[in-house]
Amino acid sequence: MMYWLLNLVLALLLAPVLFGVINKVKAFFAGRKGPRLMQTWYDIFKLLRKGSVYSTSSTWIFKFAPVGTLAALFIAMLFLPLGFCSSPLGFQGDALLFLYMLGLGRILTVLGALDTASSFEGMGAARELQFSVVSEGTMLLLLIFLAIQSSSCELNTMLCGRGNSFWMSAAPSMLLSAVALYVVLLTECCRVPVDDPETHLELTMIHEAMILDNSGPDLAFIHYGAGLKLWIFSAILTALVVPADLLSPWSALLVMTSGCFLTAVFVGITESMMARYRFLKVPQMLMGGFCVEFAALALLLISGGVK
Amino acid sequence: MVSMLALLITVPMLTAVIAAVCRGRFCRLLLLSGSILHLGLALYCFNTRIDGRWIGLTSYSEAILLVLTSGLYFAVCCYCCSWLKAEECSKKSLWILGICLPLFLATMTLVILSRNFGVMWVAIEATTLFSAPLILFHRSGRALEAMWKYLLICSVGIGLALLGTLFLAFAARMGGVELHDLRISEFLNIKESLNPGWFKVAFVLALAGYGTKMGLVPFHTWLPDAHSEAPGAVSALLSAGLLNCSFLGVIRFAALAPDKVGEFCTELLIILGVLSLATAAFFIIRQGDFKRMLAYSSIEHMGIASILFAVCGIEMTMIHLVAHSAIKMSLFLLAGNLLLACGTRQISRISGLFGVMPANAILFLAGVILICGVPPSPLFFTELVLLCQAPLWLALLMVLLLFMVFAGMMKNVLSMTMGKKCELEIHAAPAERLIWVPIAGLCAALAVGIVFGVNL
Amino acid sequence: MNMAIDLVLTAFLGICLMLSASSRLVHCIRLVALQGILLGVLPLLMWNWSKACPGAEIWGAAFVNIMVKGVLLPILLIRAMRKAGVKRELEPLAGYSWSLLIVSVASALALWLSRSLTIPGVSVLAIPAAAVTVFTGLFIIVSRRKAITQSLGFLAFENGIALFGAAMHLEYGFFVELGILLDVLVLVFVMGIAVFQISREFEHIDADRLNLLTDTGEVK
Amino acid sequence: MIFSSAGIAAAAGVLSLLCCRRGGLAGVVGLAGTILSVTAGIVTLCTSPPNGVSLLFMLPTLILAPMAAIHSRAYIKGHGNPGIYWGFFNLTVATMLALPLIKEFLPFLIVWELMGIFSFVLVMFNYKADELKRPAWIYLLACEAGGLLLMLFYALSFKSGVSQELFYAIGMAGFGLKAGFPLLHIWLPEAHPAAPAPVSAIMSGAMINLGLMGILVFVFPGVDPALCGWTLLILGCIGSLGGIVFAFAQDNLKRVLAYSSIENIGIISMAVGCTFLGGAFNNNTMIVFGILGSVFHIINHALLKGTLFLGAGQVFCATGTLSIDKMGGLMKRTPVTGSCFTAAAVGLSGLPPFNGFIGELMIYLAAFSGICSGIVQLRFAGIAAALVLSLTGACAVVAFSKAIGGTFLGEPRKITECQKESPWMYVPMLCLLLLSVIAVFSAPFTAPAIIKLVKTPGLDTAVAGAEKILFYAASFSALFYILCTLILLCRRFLLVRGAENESGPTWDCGYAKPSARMEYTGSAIIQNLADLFNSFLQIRRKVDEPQGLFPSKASFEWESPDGSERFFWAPVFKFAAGVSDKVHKFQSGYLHVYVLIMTVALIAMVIWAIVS
Repeated sequence: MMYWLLNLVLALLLAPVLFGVINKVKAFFAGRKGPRLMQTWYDIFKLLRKGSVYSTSSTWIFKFAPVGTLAALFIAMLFLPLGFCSSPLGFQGDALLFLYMLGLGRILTVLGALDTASSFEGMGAARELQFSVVSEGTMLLLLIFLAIQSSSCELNTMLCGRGNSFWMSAAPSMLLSAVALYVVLLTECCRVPVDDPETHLELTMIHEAMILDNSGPDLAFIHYGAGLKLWIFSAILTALVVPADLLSPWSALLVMTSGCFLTAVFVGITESMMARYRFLKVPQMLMGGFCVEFAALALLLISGGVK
Repeated sequence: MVSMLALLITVPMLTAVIAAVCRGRFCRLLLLSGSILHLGLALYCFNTRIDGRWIGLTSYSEAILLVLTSGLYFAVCCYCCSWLKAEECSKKSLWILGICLPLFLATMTLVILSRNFGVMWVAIEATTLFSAPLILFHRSGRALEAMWKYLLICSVGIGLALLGTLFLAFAARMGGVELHDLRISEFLNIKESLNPGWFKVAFVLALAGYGTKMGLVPFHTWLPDAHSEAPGAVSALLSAGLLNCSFLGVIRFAALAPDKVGEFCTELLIILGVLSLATAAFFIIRQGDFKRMLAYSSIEHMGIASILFAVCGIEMTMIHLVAHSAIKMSLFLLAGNLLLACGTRQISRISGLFGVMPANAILFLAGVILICGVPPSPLFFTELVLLCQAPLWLALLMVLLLFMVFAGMMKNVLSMTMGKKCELEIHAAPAERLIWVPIAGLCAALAVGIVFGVNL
Repeated sequence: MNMAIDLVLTAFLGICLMLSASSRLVHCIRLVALQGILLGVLPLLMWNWSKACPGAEIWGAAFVNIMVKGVLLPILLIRAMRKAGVKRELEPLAGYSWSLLIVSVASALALWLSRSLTIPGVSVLAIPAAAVTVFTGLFIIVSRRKAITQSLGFLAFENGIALFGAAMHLEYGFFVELGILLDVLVLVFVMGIAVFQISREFEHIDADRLNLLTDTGEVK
Repeated sequence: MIFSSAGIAAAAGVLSLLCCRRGGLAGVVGLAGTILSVTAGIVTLCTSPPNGVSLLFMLPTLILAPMAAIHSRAYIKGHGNPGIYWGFFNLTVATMLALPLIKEFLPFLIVWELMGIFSFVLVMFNYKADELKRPAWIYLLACEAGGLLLMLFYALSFKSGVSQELFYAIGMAGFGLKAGFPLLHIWLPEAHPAAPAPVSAIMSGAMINLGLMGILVFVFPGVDPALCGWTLLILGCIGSLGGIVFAFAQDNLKRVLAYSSIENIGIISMAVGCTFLGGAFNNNTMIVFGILGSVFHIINHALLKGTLFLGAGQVFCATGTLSIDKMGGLMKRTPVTGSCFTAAAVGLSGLPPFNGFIGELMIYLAAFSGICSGIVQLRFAGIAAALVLSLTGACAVVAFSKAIGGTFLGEPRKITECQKESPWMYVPMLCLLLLSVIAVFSAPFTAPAIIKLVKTPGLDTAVAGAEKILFYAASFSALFYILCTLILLCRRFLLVRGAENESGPTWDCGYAKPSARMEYTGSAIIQNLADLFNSFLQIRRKVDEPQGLFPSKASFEWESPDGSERFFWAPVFKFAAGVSDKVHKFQSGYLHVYVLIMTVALIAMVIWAIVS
């Protein structure tokens, strides 16, 4: 229990740093020095001190959206077996609460974007909604995959309680579901093949477009939320991939954080190697992720790697 | 007691004679008094059971039909009193109405009371003769054409019925029994010894003959024209009264069927019933004229009645006929009101009646819903009992056809009653006063439905 | 005695053939009248005089029959024809040669079919004659254009039915016979009035042009 | 005593019908009647609860009827004759209260068809509009077809030698028509936009469930559970996916809500399907979660859909139109309605803080217990159910964000002036929302009562598990509320020291004067997704591109009519019309043809008589 809390605090602190790592990796590939690791924290503190400008056409939804998204992401964080020790708050069915908390965060961002009556934010919202349909389907298939393996519906047992043998018995399907999860991570956290965070051309933005009009503390909450979301997905990826039953608590903590940073590095590498997909190809990639996960599930069922 | 029954026939004849004499002056008064007298007499001898040589009242169903017809006639006369004030018609047609309506009632009563096949045939032929001039009330070309077709087709049909009666007598002779006059009770007790072959031909001819008057499909062609061209009151009487009497003819013939032939008769009745139900359904779907739609609904219900008679027997048929007559009478009277107000029978040109004449529109919609057999109406229960006892293929087919009829009628009625007011100038005031008799008709039907539903 | 009956029955067959072939209306009316008279006479011929002379009822029925069908109906029809101003049936729907052929084929068929049907006490010609008369009546209604010819066809149809009754020696009571005759009389009377009004309303009495009332959707 | 609530409602209905001349009195009588009947219903339920499933199906009516009554007091001002409205409103409520309590089939069938007729009168209440003819006709046809099929169903029980499947199929079709199963749902998107908002609130909140109740009470007792489970599951999957995909493609706000009712009834039938499958393979957890899922979803759907429809009613009264693309910016003019609508929409798409999630969580757990049970059939059913549920949840998010974004957020598009919202209308919405929040927190306590109601033995261990889960779910929803208030408070007081918030036009990347026409409309939001599903939606587009150098006008219109109606029902009706046109030729008007037909028929009958 104590170790889990430690992991939680660590996650809350290090989440924005992941962006720093990604930017550093991209800079390294581009031969640049790149922004500081803690740049996101500095931005957040700067923004927290600023006043915010609210558009005349926006209502209370615009003000509530960032707050709601942050709260949702924080609650989603509580169920994850951070540091490979099971979270005290986990219960049978918390995987679905996790999935739907992400959904709640998404709808609040979308409504906040639509509230400003600006065409770019509407465009971002429309694209976000389109991708969310397929990515949520893939996430659920992943949960089914884990449920079949661990025959339970609790995130703790699903991710950590599967014992070490699952790599031997179901290696190909594990690999496929890791790839599918990576695709979902790229979509949910709006990384390059789906959406380019650094672009200044509003027409191409998706996530950035939705938060165009936010300012001051709201923008800070949003950035911090984005960091949390990246941390959540990388934590799940590491928990999925690393069989960490035999580790001692301290080494487990180390493995988890390094796993998250490793994912950040991997995201940075993919960003520097790939350009943004054409807008019509993104759904195909998402459908690809969905089919990969479906294949993993089918493989698991047929190959009988089930307890 | 036979004199009481004879009185039932002579009273309307008397009113007809008086009306003829005074050339249509107090025609309304005469009509009303005759109908009240006739209704009183009918109620008085409701439960007398007597079997005279020519006329008599033997079974419960005939008593019901007698009271139904005379109650119907009374309702139509009350309607006529206020309707004739609103309808501007020539003295001559008023005179013809005064004569022919009571005679029409007299002949219908004779049909119900007759205990002799010959007398029944003469009475049915006489109903045709006396109802033909009534169709001519509006003196239009179309009414004339309707009357000519009515006369010719019905007379040919009734001729076949006479041939059927002769064949029946011949079947009795071939069966070894010498009969002098065609008394029904005599035929009933020699029922078994009738020659089956000849009886089948006799039944076929009688079914064709009385089926023409009843509106079974291959012989129905006169019915839509006659019922839509006649004025509201007359078509109500035609549709609600006359069809039941002609159905009585078929019932009396079928009652004679010896068991060897019984199965053939029910099969024939079912086939003709289903045929008329199907044809009426297809004619109602794309119907452009609301009175013809009601006429086809009569054909449909006569089809259902014949299937009911073949499958479930006489009691269900009686309830079906009573309910159908009550609702159809009020529907035709309402249709008369609509025609009086809008001047046209084209469904496409009428719309928005709820706004203009709400009382008539609501009653018309309620009537059509009831005639399509929706629970409060007794037709729902009879159709339900029919579905329970009919074979599977018949039940499936009937449900499909009933749905088609419902779809067709509701589309027409809703397009007339709902929507914005149409460009026709509608003088609704007179029609709105004429709604009391239809209301009584519908309430009577609902009462029958509730009473029958409770004890089902 | 049955030789006379057979003579009457063959006369009926002849009348049917002539009816289907003649175009002049007055001629047709006289033929139908002749049918009526023969019908009146037939029960008397059928009565076996040896046993007893027929009662007043039989005489009365025969007399009324002859008077109504032989005399009264033709008068009514001729008056209606005069009022309607119609002399002859110009171009009927089925053509005279065709109708003659059809009626003769029908009578041949009736005769051939009924030879197996031997009924005691009834001459073999009775049923075919009645059947052919009924068929001719219907055929005239279907194939002729003028309204008056159609009512004539109906009368022939009615005579066919009466012939069947008389030939089979079925008596169904004097009052019923009277009622039937009264009905037919009133019917023809009403048809006469109807024809007169049609001719006044439409200036023609062609039944096939009387087709305003249809369901085929297009409003005439 | 049991039928007292229905009796009072019926009496109130007849009374207000009688005094339809004086509108005001009718309104008072009607409203009082509804509230009285509902209190009587609740009293009878508390004192002597009828056993079995029927108690549950009375609950939505008892909740929605008073709310809709209060709403319609303001809604029907100036629309039509209040006497008729209140009369038939109470009569419909009476039939809906009486239906769950009737046990034998024949009286049930009679009250069932009466309900159809009374609600039909309500659907065609504002009869003045010409375009109302078709929806009213379609609705009446659906009721009548359902009634006829149920008559046949009743008749089949008397016949011997009838195959079990046919008996089962006709019963399912008869009740499915009212419940809105996939192919039989076409009356729903037609009737709801046409009906007054409070009526469509009752119809979709409470009346549709009665269809499902009919199936549970009358059709299923004789059939083996696996077959029932699988049919309901498959129908539920098709219905929910089809319903929600069409929902987000609609432009009319009430059509969106109608299709979302189809989706929700699909989810409920999936839950019931899982229960029966669990029962067939006696997997206790699946049964418990299935029952809880369907019960919670029925109640939650009634609460939330009622709020949404009342909100739509208020929008219609305020702006006079229901087309999402024409409206916009209503949150500023009708704030309370807007917020309630948003909250209910978020809840109905199954997202956590509200009770929608409780129902969906239970169904997910039923599916997952199927997946983890190891029985192959259950596993595939569980995977199918879970996958379809998540896809429908995602699409529901799309549909409702379009509905909220299009109508309430942003700047007003074509409809600029809008009346003030009247308290009569948004007070019921607030009560329903309050009830749904209470439902979240009362779920753990009501769960054992619901399971006891169904009285299947040996479920107590699973019930304890379910209770614990519900307790957790409720606590996390509470946590979400606390966290939000916490963050808001700290943002309000701790962070902002002295920096005040100004307001200005939306920063639209340098556009000087952004106008409302530049805004993303509802149909634009879902245009990408609509293309994704186009092979299923078959959207009908009417485009005239701008021609010439200086194009004078260009227009783009699109609509997505109901798929099953366009490709299945319309051809069937057209074929019937074609056949009837051919049959009409027989009544050609020629007397000769008529007599010829008669003679031919006669000869045929005589020959048949001689031969047979």
